[in-house]
Amino acid sequence: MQTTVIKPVLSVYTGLFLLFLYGPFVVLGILSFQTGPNGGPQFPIIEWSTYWYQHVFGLTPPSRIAPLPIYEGLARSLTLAFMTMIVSTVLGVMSAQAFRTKFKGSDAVFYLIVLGMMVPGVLVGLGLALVANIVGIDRTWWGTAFVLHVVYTFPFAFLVMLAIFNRFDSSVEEAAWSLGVSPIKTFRKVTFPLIFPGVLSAMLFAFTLSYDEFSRTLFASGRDLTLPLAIYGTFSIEIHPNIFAFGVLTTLFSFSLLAVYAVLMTASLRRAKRVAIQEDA
Amino acid sequence: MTDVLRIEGLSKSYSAKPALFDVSLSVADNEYVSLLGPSGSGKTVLLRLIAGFEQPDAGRILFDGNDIASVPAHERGIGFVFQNFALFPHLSVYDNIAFGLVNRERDPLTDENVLRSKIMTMVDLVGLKGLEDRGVHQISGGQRQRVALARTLVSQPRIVLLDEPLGALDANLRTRMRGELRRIRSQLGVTFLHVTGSETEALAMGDRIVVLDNGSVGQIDTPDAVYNRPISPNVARYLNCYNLFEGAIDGNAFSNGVHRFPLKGALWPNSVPAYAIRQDLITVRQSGVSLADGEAGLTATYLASEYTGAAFMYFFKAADGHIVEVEGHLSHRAPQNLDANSTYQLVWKADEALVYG
Amino acid sequence: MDHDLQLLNVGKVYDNGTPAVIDFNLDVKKGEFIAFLGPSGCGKTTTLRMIAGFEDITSGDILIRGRRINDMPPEKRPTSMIFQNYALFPHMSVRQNVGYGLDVKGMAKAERDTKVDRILDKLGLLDIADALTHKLSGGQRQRIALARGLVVEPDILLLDEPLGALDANLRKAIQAELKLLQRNLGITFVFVTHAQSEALTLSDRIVVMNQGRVEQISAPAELYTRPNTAFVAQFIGRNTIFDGTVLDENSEQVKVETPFGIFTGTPNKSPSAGRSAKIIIPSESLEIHPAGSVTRDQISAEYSGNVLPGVMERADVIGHLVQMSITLVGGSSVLLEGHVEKYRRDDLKPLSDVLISWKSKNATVISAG
Amino acid sequence: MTTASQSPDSINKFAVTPHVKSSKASYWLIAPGVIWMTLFLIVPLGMMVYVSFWTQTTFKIEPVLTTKSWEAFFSSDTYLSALWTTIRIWLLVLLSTFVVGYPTALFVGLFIKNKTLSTALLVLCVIPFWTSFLIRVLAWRPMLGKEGAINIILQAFHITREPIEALLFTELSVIIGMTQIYCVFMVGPIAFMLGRIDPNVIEAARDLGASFSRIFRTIILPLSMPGVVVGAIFVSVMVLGEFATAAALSGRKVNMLGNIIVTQVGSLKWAFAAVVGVILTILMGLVVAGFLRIVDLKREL
Repeated sequence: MQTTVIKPVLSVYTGLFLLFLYGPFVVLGILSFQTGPNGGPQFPIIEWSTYWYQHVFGLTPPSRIAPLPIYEGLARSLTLAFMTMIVSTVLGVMSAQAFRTKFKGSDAVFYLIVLGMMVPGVLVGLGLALVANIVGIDRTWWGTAFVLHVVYTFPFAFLVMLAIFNRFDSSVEEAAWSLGVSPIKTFRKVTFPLIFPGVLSAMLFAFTLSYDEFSRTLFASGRDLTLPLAIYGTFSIEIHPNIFAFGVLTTLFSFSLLAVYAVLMTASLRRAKRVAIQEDA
Repeated sequence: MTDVLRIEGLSKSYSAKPALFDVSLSVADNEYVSLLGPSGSGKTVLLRLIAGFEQPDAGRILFDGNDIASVPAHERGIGFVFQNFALFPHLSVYDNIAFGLVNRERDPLTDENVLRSKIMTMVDLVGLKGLEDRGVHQISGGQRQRVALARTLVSQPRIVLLDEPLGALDANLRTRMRGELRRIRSQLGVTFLHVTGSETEALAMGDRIVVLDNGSVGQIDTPDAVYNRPISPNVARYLNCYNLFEGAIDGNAFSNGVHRFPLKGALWPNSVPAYAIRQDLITVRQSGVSLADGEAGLTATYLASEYTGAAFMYFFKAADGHIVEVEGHLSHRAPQNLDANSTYQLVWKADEALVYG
Repeated sequence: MDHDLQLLNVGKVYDNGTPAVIDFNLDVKKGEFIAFLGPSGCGKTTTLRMIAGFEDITSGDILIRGRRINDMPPEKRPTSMIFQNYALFPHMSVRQNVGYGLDVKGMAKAERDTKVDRILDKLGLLDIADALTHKLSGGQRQRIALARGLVVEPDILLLDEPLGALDANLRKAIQAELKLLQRNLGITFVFVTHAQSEALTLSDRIVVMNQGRVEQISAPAELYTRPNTAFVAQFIGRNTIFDGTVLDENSEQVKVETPFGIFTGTPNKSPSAGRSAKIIIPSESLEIHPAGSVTRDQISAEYSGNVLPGVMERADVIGHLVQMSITLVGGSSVLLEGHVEKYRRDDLKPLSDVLISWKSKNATVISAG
Repeated sequence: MTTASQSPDSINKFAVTPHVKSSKASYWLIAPGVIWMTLFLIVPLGMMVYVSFWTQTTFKIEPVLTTKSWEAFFSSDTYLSALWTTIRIWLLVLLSTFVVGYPTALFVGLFIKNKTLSTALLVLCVIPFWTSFLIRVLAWRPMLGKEGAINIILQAFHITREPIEALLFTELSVIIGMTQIYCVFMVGPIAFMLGRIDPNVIEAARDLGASFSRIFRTIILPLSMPGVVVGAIFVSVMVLGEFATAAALSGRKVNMLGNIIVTQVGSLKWAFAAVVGVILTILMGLVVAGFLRIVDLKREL
């Protein structure tokens, strides 16, 4: 392989690719420091200021630009994401565990579950809205929207767990049974600790997807907006740099969530390697 | 001796393909039984049925006289040692060994001190002293094998099933572990049922050998008897040390149309007639010398030799196209200088051959 | 050119400074079957990969048929490699796999098909020529890899533990096939293995490696009976080794004083008098004599003083062989192996007193250090 | 010396040791998931099909079956052109995510031998996902606008004299935005498949004399195909159901089927929205089924 030529070319390309991915964010970050309240969401920067950050937190004097309706939305989104994460991870682990034995109709069930991530949000959102209308139940973010979030995230959790179980050597479970340990205790003491990193990933997947979901939520939730819906609402009116400032803040917030995940993951991996570390010490 | 384990008419098939058919055998208390079979003979299936990881289609499994066919695996009280060891990767050596005692359904052990002393005794016995706190990925293959053994033995099962326990070890280690395994077993007085695909391992380790032949029992006997008097051509074939000829009994000789071997001694009843002579019982002579009384033989062309260390192997091509293997051991025979493509006389005592028919 | 492959002072140092191969010299004649034998991490695979061109050479030269190939990329080298995991192309049929190297050369379709069919036939693969490779058994995959490597008619075939992934019974059968194939084709084979029986059985010469260094290059019989180093003696066969000091020497026999007595053996790389030495006795050269049936002096006379008292610890009859473990006075134990016909049942009684002996010609004396 | 018996046993070892727990347990474990998906996925989709045949009045729908809404769809140029726009944008985004993403996947999956580094690069690709999707879309506006970053840079380097106005509020801006947002879904699966290629296989091809371009064509590309297909499914599913990016970056000039649905629901035209929904579902079904014919998703896990 002429790796001497191809590798550098590809590494430069990858650099450009990352620039393409991050370019908009850089611009967004810069413009979030636009002066206010008269500076617009475009170049040039008239004057650097933190006005729009203060605006997000409601620390600026009232002006014609309304504050972003985000605080309640944030609380709702976090709650919703948390509920979704728990339910879809539990469903995902259970279903993947079921798939470890071949059962009749497993192929159909597989595609039924995967369908949940395949069908676009507008479609299920619309469908459930119709059902709710006709049956006569109120659409709420914690009811109709929640079940749709699970429909969306459960397949991801399921696939993650399926991949984990595919690589799982089940003879350790048999070993536990042959030592007189009941199947339920075996699951708790052997299977679960071994699949736990996978469970964490499934949870992260579910949380992130739900937290950012809006096309399903758009139709299925009622009057109370989640965070993405609140942002979507600003699309139709004029955009101000406050939304950029808010973008920067949410990104930072996401990173702190990610950090929590990383810490949990490292801790769980470390527990597995605990003995190794004792050895090194 | 009482039977710990009795198997009667056990059968199992997978999607209409029989893996085991009507297998019956019994294992006595404090006995070491090795189960020899080529790959695909159903030996692992048999072990998994006894352990309760799979359900038989027919037959009974009696453990201490009770039929356990419908008892779930964790209530059987039968130990199992896996080929890949199946250690708990998230636990230390100590915790692996403690796992069963602490977590088992029936009277789990809660007293820390009793637990510790039990485990340390076992750690000593299997030669793992000083490694208790290691992770199971920080020890060698042989040590992992010992952990697997200790984990099973510490809960004192009446019988332990071993599924090719030495298969994952390299050749040198395997020989060493053979001795270890026997020592540990005899010290504890526990019954072993050891599955292996290696005839050497089976012959070296078992008080008795069960030879599995295509899902059925081919022979059950002492290693000596199985080795010297395999009951059927198939069993002889699995021992990997017989030259086998097919043919027919023709008067007082066995003939396959090309070669005739005089018959001496008993005939083993078998549906397919066959003639078997052990590879190490053949001597090589210059051709042209006639056979003495009581000798059988054939002329064959020398092809090649193989040198395997203490033993050596000659390959000849007989007139009927059959490849005849002759084995020698440096301890009692010096290697001969044979010319490739020359003809030699292969000779053996007629009464040392086994004739089936 | 008589030499197919030459390695001249070949060395390899990894980027982090650890040496992988040190000063490797080897001369391979055309049609030879060479095995690199050693424990894992000894540098045998690295050497093979240097010959194939997948690893850079830090020092020295590699020559194929007299041509220096150090800087030649692997696709240009006249070698074919058989990988341990076979490295078959998973998306191609058997025929496409085998034909790949010929396609690359731009060979005409008709000629390619003839060649592919011929090699498939030779290796008994014609029946499955159109199957996808991942559905086939280990033995079949192994032969496909061989066919793929051989069809391009390399000068040298490099094999990286080609039997390692097969189960024991299959390995024995394929081993024989491989040997016959090599004899028929007359191509030089260089073969990496960590299994001594494989190396002894298959090769014309064996290169024993340890920690990046060549310990010994010998034909199998010589390697087995006359080890050059203590490592070889420990790695190959089942040898008893006594440490001692050389008392006197002549070209035929050396006397060595050990804690167990004064023994004689045949010198190999003879150490001079006064130097420390090891005497190596193969397990199958040891004889046992039940104590009481003969006196120590009688045996001593017959075996040039090579006699030791011991206690029979265990005797296992394995088929037609007996393996015995005998405990010596100091508590160390000695392994014996012999054909069952040599012994009477009474000879093998555990815990009986025995004398063990050996002939000087069967023991090897090497310099220790 | 016998010829090697063809013993498939070593492979079948796994087939002989399936998990035997009663499949009754499996049914109990799978039941909640199946019920959930049936109630909240299948029933709503069925309802959508059903409602598409209801009668639409100005602000209501009535369960009187009619094909009026369907006829309206197929006789309206606006709606048919939305269908074509959807298909066109989908194909273009699919192509551009593949073209833009493959080299990166190649670098990360195949050329980076260091596992930590390749993981780090993949994480770097995924990081943008922790910013709200809508904000990511919005971030393209100051990039592409007449006074946006791209035009500023182009002019600063004297590549163009006049600002390019076609960058924002056009179909191009929608495609650029979607490419950036979705190309990671292409990179990930492809890089994963490339990472699974046994390096020995590539060495074997080299050893047989193949050049890099040949190895790429005959080995690497075919072996990464399942990744490409999985990536294509991801991208297709998301692009076909899109409406927010089109709305935000085209100034509502580009209407996809998703946009139509949103508008119709907004004006309470439920039956009509349902018709568009069914059409979108059919389109989606065809696309996904087509991809699944190429690759068995279940096997690639």
